[in-house]
Amino acid sequence: MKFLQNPLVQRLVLLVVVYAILALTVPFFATSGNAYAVLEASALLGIVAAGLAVNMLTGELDLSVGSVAACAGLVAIMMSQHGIYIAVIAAVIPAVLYGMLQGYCIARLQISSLVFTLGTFIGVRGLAYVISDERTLTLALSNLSISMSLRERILIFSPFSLLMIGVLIIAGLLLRYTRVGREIFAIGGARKESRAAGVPQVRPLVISFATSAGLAALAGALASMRGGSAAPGGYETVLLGAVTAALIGGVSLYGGRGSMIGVFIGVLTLQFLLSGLQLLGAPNWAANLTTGLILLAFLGIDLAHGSSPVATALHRSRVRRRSSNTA
Amino acid sequence: MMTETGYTPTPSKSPASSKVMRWVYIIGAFIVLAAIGGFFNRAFLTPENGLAILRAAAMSGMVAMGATFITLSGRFFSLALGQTAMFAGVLMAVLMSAGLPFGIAVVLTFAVIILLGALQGGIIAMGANPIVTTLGAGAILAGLAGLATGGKNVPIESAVVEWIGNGRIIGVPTQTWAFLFSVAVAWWVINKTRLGRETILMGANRATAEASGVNVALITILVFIIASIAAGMMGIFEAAQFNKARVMGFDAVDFNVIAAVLIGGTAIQGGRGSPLQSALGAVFIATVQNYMLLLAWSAGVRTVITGALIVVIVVGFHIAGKRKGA
Amino acid sequence: MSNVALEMKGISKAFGAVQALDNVDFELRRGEVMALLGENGAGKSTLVKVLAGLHVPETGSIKIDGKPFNLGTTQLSHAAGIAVAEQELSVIGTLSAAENIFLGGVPFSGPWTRKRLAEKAKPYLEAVGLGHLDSSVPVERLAVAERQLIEIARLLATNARILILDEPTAALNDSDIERVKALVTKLAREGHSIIYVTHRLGEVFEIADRITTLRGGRSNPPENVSDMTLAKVIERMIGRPLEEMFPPRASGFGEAALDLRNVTTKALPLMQNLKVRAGEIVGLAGQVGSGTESLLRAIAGADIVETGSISVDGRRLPKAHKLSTAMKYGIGYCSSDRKLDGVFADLAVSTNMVAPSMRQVTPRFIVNRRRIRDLTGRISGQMAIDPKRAEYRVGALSGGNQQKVALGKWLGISPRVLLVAEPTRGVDVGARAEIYGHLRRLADEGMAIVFSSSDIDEVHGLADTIITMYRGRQVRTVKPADVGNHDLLRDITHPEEEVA
Amino acid sequence: ELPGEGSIVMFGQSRENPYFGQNAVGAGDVAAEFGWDFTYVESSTQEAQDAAIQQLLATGQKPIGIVLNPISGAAAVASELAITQAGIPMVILNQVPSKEQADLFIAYGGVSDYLSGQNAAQLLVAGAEKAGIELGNGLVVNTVAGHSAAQERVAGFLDEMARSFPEGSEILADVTSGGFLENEGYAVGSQIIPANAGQFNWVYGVNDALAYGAMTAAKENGIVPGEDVLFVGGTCMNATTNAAVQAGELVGTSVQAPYIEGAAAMYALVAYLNTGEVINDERNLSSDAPPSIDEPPYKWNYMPNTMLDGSPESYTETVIWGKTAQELCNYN
Ligand SMILES: Nc1ncnc2c1ncn2[C@@H]1O[C@H](COP(=O)(O)OP(=O)(O)OP(=O)(O)O)[C@@H](O)[C@H]1O
Ligand SMILES: Nc1ncnc2c1ncn2[C@@H]1O[C@H](COP(=O)(O)OP(=O)(O)OP(=O)(O)O)[C@@H](O)[C@H]1O
Ligand SMILES: [Mg+2]
Ligand SMILES: [Mg+2]
Repeated sequence: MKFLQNPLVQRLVLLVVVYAILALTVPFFATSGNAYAVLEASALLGIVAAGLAVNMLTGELDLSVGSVAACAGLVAIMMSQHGIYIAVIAAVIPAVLYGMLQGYCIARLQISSLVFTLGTFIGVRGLAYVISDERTLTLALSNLSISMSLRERILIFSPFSLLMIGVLIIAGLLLRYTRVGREIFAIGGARKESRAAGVPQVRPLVISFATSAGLAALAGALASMRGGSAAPGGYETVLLGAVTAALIGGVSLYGGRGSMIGVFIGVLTLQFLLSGLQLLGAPNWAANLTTGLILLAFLGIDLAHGSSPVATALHRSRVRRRSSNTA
Repeated sequence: MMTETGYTPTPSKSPASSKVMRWVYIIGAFIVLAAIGGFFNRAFLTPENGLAILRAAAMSGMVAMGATFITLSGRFFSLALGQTAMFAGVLMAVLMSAGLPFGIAVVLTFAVIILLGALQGGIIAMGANPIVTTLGAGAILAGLAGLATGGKNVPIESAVVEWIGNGRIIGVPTQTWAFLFSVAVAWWVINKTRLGRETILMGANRATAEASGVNVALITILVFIIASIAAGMMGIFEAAQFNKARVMGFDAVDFNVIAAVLIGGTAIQGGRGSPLQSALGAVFIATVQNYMLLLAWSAGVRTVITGALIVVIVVGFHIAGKRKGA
Repeated sequence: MSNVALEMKGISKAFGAVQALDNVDFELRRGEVMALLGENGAGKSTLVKVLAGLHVPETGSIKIDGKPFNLGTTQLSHAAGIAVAEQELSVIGTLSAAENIFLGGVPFSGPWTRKRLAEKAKPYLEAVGLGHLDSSVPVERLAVAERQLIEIARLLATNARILILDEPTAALNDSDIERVKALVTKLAREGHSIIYVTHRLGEVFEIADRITTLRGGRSNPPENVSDMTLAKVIERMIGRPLEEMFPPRASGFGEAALDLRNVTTKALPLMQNLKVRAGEIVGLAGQVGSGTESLLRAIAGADIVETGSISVDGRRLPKAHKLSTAMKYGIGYCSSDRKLDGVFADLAVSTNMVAPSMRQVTPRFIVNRRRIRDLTGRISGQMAIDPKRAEYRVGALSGGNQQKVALGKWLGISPRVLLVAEPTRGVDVGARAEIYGHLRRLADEGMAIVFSSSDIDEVHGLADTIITMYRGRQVRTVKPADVGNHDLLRDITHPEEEVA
Repeated sequence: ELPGEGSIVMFGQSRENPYFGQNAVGAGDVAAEFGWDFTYVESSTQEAQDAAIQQLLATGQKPIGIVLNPISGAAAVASELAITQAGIPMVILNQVPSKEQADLFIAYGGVSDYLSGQNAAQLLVAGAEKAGIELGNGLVVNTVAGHSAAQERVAGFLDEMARSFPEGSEILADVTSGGFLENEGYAVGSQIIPANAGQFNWVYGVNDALAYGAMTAAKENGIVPGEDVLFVGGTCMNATTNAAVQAGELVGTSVQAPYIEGAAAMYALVAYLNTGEVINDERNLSSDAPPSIDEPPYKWNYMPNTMLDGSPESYTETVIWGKTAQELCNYN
């Protein structure tokens, strides 16, 4: 039973439970078509969450991912006549540079990224409005084949969802088996100690912010081309979704703990729920309610074990009860 | 037995003088802003426009007063304040449309709001992460409000509410008064009461605070109650102005509030800052927005500049705070 | 070729108004252990950080093996063959021992798989006597001493010739200290040049070849250990001879102030009994993990008391009491980790001093400025803290002054019992004597004081009654006059042979 | 040959927005009339809507028809293509698709925002004549940046104003607000109105709520609406705005009812299912009765956008498809 205490296992169990309940209660849920649709719908969130998780592992949080995704989507649509590759590259490269600069500033200033990216979150959103002239841009009809090719069905996968899985695997391997990956864990879990140990402080942060921005841009560019349009106000909710997925997947907000498998589990759990609700035609508030409850349920898991104040208080009252019984 | 040191205090390290400097910076920034503003647009420096700015800052400003307590106490911030505001308005409207008089409806609403704050604070005091908790709580509140109203706006018919929403006292709107009042109360509580002192202690170092006998669980619950009350107040003002409570339109509240708190220079780790600074932060944002609105700049440009200003200001505070000798 | 490995000349470094290093000269020879000594704030760590490339000095030159060198980044310092274990423990808890060794810029190419890491780390771990360790376990699960040794293993992995250890033994047990000392001697014999920073002056005479003392940011020329005595070293450090380290003991005690009967906690499963009278200082001697601090935590309510009873002045504390309850019964507690839960480093001295006395200074919940002023004045006076600094951040004070604030803050609630864990950890020798004096005066005024310490001299010199502890068991209770340091050391390291 | 049973799926925005709530009710009522199941799938972002459509298609469900309200402007092109390729008849409402996209859907049935803007301008001109005011410069209170329907409205409004005032009536400020409701109109109105005081005598809010919010702000600044300055929105919404219209504080309004819009879209779909044909042209639907389902729908079917002069009678006596303006103008 010891393996049940592994947070990853707990999360996997929850995922299976969610799937089972939905499969039994929601018509069409347990079809391969729906599996394809869920994976397809997860692609955007999954790629953004992978980047954000790298960021969270360093103990930071890049609030600007949604704004970056929106800009990237617009750029990709503008460049779509040159073909999908050029469009994606044109969208991703500036984002990576922006992320590197942002990471560099945050590392050198030693400023809280929450504070710093609050400004870029707003500023980059403004940029999206400026470059689009405050209009929704759409793929030329002649280019709609890009959209079709991105969602083409291969078993239960699409090129987009395969890409997400690939991104998660590669990110997971890089984090686990390379120096930079280990540095990312090190500065996230123990910033001060790692500095004293001589772990470079700037490089991992530059990489982490470049990753969060770059992957957000990749996801935004592809999702916009898949959807055939990009709106300057788009992807506003993707930050919250990605953070939620990462948290559900066991990535710590304080850094140093988490895994890409966890992120994948988190993304799927969230998407299963949303997809189930969607199949039922449930209203918006139902999705809100479910997400809220899931988040709180996870807090429950975290509170129950360890040396949290609630565990201490329970222990204390147990001792009191015991001694008043024997007295 | 005391070790002799030939030490003379230098002004740059004195906290009192750095506090003064901070205010000098802030007020200086306002004066520069006002001067530039007035130069390019005469309408900017009129008393009417001053009132308009204060009114524009009032809504998120009053919530920021409550939110400052959370940040000061070291519990970062709440992502449920917008939803709390929305929920308060809806709840009051629903109670009143069920026939309750305004007084009772307001008391009941605040009772529920206080309970909601206490619940969130309680969960966080038990060791839960504040951001995750309030994220979840916000989603649940949005869900409940949707469930209760079916998404419809709920009309309110009451002369009192009408006055609360649209009244003026010596030419100044009620909302602005409420903002000023909450600034005064928040300042007083932080600086003059045990609660305020203990909030700061807890934000500066939770473990030491606990070891010094501060009841951190109680303080956590209280700061979330205070923030919820502030949000509830805003929700009721929002609903009162047009005699209806709505389920939509509160998405930006949390970010506006956080921006006001951080631009004011309150440290995100807690323990350093003040509600007065947050109030100035809110007014500062409103001033910049107002100025750009008057010049009729496009929304995109306005947003870019707002974001850039936030970066510049928080980095400025950060560097100034470090130089002080961290 | 000369045998000077490192030469620093005219190094200065200021932090704002603080001149941390003022025209410092320093020299290190090949294969020697150089002790770097000085009071808290003398500039030792700053000098070390200059060598580590973490601080750039404003003036001065550095030569390594006779050639001028520009430091200033950690990479340059690596390239110069310098490796530093800083004062703060710097292993990363969530990573494995092997990963910790290779993280700080030590070359390791190819994928970081468990097997490859373990293989490459093995020789370094063996060199520090950790060859048996499973190098893939997260180091947060290892003992403090093992983590310290892993830090040194990391230094070795850099292949550096100049090793710098900043207070490597501050948080270690006596037996673990022995391991570190033996390792240092061995490394020097193998040709490493070592700079060794410590406040445990005894160590210096065992392992160091020469001594450099810093005082107020200025350096004294190096001296051979063989020419020095402890008194001389202290004089170099504090600029005057230290007359008395320990204050005179009490002449008599009052009523029993603290009474523990059969107390157990999770960390202390064996029953603990303890009586402390007003005016008495009880010293709990024991190594880290021996239960001395756990006993204090139990009394303070920081750990949950599972069975047994505790009373203060005959009033019995409730079952499983909390910290705040203990405080109401007149118990004040200073843990061994000042920064963690002893002071508010970012708040003013005066704010720190009134923190436990919120009730007194905020009657009817409203802040009373006069009371705050009176109380801070009183505490500053009693603890000899410069009242001019009342509005300074505590973090800007020296270690000794920080400790005085951490202790002094309890005076506001006029405690009957004061519990102090490691009263002088990381505190320099001058400030140490001062703190002993304060504790004795508080006892003379009628307080009952219990302190825990892994420093035997300290317990022997300060306590009226000594209790030695070993693995959660009270070995014996003695008067200092009846025992020598030797007996105490045996008690706390391997008491079995002696005690019947 | 109309199917006797089957299901209609409508994809749209969150029903927490009362406008879309009424869209759903209007469409659902018509579906029920023909005995069909009706499901409303709501999403709050375009990606979520695309995903929902993808899910419907991938799980192999085969509704007899789809009604689509794209989240943002013409943004749903890829989803439209997918639906069309799956062979499910689809009508669009709320956001007029461009002519180039004609192949992606069967028909459009819904508002013409351009027309709404034109109506607002006509109401303004008529109001000015009645009040004896000569229109000068004015302000525009817009909704959130990048909202295409609002951009259409403003375009229609400006074109119509240019026709009435060829020498030009200047727009002093065209500012976006944070939303669609009174509070947001007030938030920007309270800032630009005092700043431009005395220099303008009309304000166009892109809907009645925004116009009403701006009007409230103006009153607080001592401006008498209907005398000093004319306010127009042109989309009746709720009791508050209706009262303002009847009091002359807003110069008239028009009925652009979401309920009718939902119904209009469904009637276009029903007519297509019934006839299997579409007339490739546009038309304005009559306000008297829904279009006949025995004739093929037009490609672009614009719902009635009936102007009300603001008298109480105009509310009770104007009837669109069997519902009074009073009923249709009270959804928010
Ligand atoms: N980063 C810094 N910013 C400001 N002042 C500093 C900084 N680092 C050190 N100082 C100050 O410089 C002086 C020298 O500090 P240093 O840490 O070198 O002393 P030390 O001899 O290592 O003391 P200890 O024995 O307590 O470790 C002290 O007054 C210290 O407070
Ligand atoms: N981190 C720091 N930042 C700024 N100033 C500091 C810092 N640390 C110490 N100082 C200041 O540097 C000066 C020298 O410090 P030092 O540690 O020698 O103090 P001290 O009064 O000699 O205390 P003690 O005798 O207890 O060691 C002190 O005035 C102290 O306030
Ligand atoms: Mg000193
Ligand atoms: Mg040091």
